[in-house]
Amino acid sequence: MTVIVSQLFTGVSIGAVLLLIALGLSLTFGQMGVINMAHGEFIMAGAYTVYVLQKVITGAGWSLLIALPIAFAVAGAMGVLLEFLLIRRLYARPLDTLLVTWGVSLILQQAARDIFGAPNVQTRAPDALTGNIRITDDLVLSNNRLFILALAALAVVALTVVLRFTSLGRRIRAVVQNRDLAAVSGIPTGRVDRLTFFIGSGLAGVAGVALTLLGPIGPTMGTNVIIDAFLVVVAGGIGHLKGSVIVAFALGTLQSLIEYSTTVSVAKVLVFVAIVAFLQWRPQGLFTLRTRSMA
Amino acid sequence: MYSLRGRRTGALLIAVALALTACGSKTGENESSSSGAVADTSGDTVKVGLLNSLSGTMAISEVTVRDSIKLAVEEINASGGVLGKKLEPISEDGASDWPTFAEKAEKLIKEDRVAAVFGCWTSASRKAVKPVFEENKALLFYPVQYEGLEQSPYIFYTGATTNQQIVPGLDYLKSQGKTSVYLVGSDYVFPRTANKIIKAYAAANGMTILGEDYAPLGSTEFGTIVNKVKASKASAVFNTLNGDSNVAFFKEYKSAGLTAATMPVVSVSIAEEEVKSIGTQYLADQLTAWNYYQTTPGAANEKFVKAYKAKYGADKPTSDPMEAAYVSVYLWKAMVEKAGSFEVAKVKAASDGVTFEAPEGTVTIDGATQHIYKTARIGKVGGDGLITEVWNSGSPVKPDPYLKGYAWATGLS
Amino acid sequence: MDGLKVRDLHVSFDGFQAVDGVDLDVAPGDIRFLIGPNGAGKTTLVDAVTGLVKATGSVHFGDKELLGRPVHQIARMGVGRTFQTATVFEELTVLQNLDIAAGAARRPWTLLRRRKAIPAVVTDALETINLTTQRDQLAGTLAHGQKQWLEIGMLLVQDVPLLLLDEPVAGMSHDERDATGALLGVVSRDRTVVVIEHDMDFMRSFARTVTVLHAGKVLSEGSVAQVQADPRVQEVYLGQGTRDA
Amino acid sequence: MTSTVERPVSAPPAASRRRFVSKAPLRAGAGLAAAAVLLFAVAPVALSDFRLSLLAKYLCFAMVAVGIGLAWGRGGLLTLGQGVFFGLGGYAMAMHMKLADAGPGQMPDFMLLYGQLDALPWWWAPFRSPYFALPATVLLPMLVAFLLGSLVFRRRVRGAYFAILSQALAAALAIFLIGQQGTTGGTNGLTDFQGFFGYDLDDPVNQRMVYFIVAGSLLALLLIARQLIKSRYGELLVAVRDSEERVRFLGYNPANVKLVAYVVAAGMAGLAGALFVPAVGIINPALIGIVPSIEFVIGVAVGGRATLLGPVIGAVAVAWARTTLSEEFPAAWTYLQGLLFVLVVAFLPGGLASVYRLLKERRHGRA
Repeated sequence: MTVIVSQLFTGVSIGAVLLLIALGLSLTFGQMGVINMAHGEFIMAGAYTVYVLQKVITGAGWSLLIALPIAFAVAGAMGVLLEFLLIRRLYARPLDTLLVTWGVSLILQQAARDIFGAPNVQTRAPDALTGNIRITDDLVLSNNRLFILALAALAVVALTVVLRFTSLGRRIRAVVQNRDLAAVSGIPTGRVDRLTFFIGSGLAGVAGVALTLLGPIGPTMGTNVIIDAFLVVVAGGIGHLKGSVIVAFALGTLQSLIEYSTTVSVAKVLVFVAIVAFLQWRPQGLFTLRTRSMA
Repeated sequence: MYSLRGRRTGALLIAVALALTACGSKTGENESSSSGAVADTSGDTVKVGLLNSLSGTMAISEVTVRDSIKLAVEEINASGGVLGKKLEPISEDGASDWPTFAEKAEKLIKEDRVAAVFGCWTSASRKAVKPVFEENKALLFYPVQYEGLEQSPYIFYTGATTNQQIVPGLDYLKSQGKTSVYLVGSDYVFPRTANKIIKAYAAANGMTILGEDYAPLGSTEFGTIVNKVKASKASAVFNTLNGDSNVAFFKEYKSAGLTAATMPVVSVSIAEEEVKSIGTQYLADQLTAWNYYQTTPGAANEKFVKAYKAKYGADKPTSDPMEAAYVSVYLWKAMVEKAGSFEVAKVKAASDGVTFEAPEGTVTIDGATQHIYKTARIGKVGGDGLITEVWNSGSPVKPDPYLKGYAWATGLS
Repeated sequence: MDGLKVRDLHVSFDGFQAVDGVDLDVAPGDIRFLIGPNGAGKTTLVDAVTGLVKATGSVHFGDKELLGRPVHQIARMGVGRTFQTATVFEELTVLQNLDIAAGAARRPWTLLRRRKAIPAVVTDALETINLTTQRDQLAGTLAHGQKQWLEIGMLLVQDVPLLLLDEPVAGMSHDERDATGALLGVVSRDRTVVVIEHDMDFMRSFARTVTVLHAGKVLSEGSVAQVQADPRVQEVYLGQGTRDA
Repeated sequence: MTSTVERPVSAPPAASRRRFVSKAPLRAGAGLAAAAVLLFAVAPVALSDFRLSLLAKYLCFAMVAVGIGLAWGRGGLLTLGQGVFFGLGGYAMAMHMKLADAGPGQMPDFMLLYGQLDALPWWWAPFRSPYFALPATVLLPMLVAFLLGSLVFRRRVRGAYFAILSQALAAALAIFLIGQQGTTGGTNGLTDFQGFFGYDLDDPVNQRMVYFIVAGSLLALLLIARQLIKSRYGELLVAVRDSEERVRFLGYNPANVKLVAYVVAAGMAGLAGALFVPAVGIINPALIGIVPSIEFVIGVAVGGRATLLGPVIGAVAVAWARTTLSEEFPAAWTYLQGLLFVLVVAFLPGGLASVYRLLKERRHGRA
């Protein structure tokens, strides 16, 4: 029983990590149909922000908190730059953006290698986040995972508020639903695109800060997580926050439960099979925007 | 249009004809079909090959090995070279890709005509180049601890085989009364083979194995595995994870409330360099099994550490695979000098009993297995990021890649 | 020749009833115009008939039920359509466009060979749509009107008994409109035709019967004169302030 | 969904396009003839044994590229998982060669070492027969592509969805193979082959024979691709790429049209994988995963995705650049690879094949 509870907790927290990574992707994917393969490298940028910051600020707790907004800004700025320099020219060719951003991701990885060195770097987590909350002797909830869960929840809430209740959000949604119509309605789609990219990439930076608590910080850290995040977005449905949230937690739980009873490899393969099966049922993902216009 | 088509058909016909007429020897038909590439030793210099991943995922580890090989080559050149000839290192990038390793090995042997090649890290890259070296009758010096069960006539193994690292690690756990063990490893040859050996050892030594889990290489999600480890209430964990996974594993381990005091982890792939990237916050007091640490006492090591730091930076630690790579160049030099020739057959013949005062202590080549006698050392990670020895085997352990000297190991290979 | 019979057709988008219980009978050989203000559900109706959107109710062409079948099967049952924005294969030549339209029934083996000769229907269609000289030009480089004609030409060679045309003259110059009208005359011989159109002059010249849709429902039906005289139609159009009211 | 439909490459001006279309068959024919001469007459004479075996490896990649050119360049199916089919073909061949090396009734060496199996796994057994293994190298990938393709195309999973799914498939298969170490060799893959249908692979003469087989196969694949592109099917495939819905309204099922291209591309990758094994001497999961699968695509993009010979030239050029540059500047190669992706795809979507055309247009523009 304890085992099932702690596995569920693990599953939910895997889901939270997936969600944190997928949120930004979902936004940019949904907005522009842009598959940003460099998203993983924005995560990496967020993680390195913590590393650099800790050279200046020694207190682990403060440095992590301060890193959150800075990582958001750093990764967001990289996203805007990417949008401005390349993606802007490729909106008509979504598949080509996939390849172009893959190229960008290679360059960013190598740049990280040249700047920070090929080996993983070390960051310090505040003591409060390396401990855990003991429920029973066997059941403990680790603080770093609780923190990430909270962070993911916060990100979802913040993003929902922005999309629902601000004029920027209304514009973003308008552009998602009908770019041409939005443009003729006087919405500066170019600026909206850039802002969307800023927020989406910024969220990757935040995810990067969170990942320093869990895993390695190195040039290839982004590639480890990006495919799973894409699957979340695809299965969740383009441009649907709700879909990403549900699918992320479903996948996380599924993964952790299969993993427990079989092996990590088998779990990965089965999760993939599950997604193909799911897309058979809902080829456009869990939620879809339905319009009458022809493809 | 028609003339073009005609020409094309003609070309195809030629191809078929060539393929049919140019058939070479059948397998087993002609023993001397390949005489092997001969090293070019005609000039003032002799080329040696350095084959390491300088890009890709393995670059993290392999660049340091390349650096220490270069250090050895420079030192040897500064002291007059080998048989009066200076060494000319040719460095190739295996790019963390096994077919590329095979390709570059072939290039070093056939195009550059090097006298010996130093390098490779993963078992997969070694398996990929092994046929190349055997086919061309060229020498490879492999500097990393590995899973044993191999003995190629053209490879010298200067890292530990299982009875010089894993078995001592288990002996140490047993001596500490840690008799229930959980096995965690990356999903590839070394951990799987190591764990096979561990299970055989456990069966014969009254240890129980409470579980065995593998994570794909590069996997960074250890929630489930750590849950399983915790639930098993093992007295120790034997860790054969590699690379990035270690970082995630130890972060998870600590946040689950597991510590070195309650459930120590013995790692066989975490050296000083990895400690640096994981952080002592997570690793303090955990155990490692190697043959060399930066802190290993002795004049030879002091000299090595000092030279390495002088060349590559004071913050660069030295580690076991780096030391084994460094030593491999000196061992080759000693073999060549004993043989009085660069010729592979003669060098091989001269290998048995060649010794070198290495940073890890005296090492001796066992000609029969082409492995070396090494001292086993258990270390503990300190707060300063260095590893200090807590136990050693006293004298160099004879290499036994097939574990023939261990009764419990019969049937393993 | 068969007619089209639509009964109690419903299409909803996330709760919004785009088509809300439409009954429609188009007699064999009729040229029926569908008019109505924007959002009346005209295109959605055509989408439902051709299988592009899910719908409930029934759509019979002759004695065959169309609803629930995939798009390509409905097309093979003899229903052809065009789109508001001309959809031709821009990276293929005019000839290739027509050849593909003529070939849905080709066997796989024929498909895997090159085109040895131009099928007679294609040559005829090229003449009819007046694009013989542009035969080897990529369709993407055609003028707007020419693309519309090419699309109609594709319907011609496809040789379907029921045609659904979505705003075939939208955005055309006066001359182009006349030429399209003439084309339509040719095409509608021996075929049942349904046309969505906003252009009232065009409608007056070609429609035999008219159905007015409003808010997903049939508002009025009959000859051009009948419909024009219908006060409800006038009210809807004036109320909406649409162009040709 | 509008956002998931791939749009064709932006259109160059009318005059040049027309010329391109009408001259294309002749030029492709001449190109094929030139390629044949280069591969069969020039390369074997001009290159050392080592370089020739490298070329054989590049040509295997080029064979994959021919398939990608068909599926992606012509059909708009960005398949980021060709490594899967390459791997299936490679493993099928490698399993046979391992069994042939082991001898009748024996098990492959690595299985004894790592597998601790009592008997050969049942799914290995049929590969002992060359009459099963050889066709399997091509048919097995085609079967997998058929199953996956019929599932996803019928449900209209396309564009980015398809690309990401195909990529995930590559990742999943690689992880799966790694996990089955006892029966697949794990990360090590299958290596250390002695013979190829009885011929000693150590013998340089036999290595040349392998090269000729690879080169001949590549030419054969080019002829197949050419026939497909020139046929009515090829036109239909482009039509599906341009507007899938329109094709559907003409009474075709686009799923079948795409399926053919996908299955053929898979078969080509399978054959490439099968020949890669004797040519290079190894097959392993790292050749299947995400990275190599994307790298297959870069060659195609660089050469010119929509042309017949472009993908071949691109694949060989990129592989060659990789070998040469990584010998000198390993770090620079990663930058260059990234830049190639960015610059070619973003600013030269027609690839190298379009450079000639662009230059000519510019000259015309000036005159």
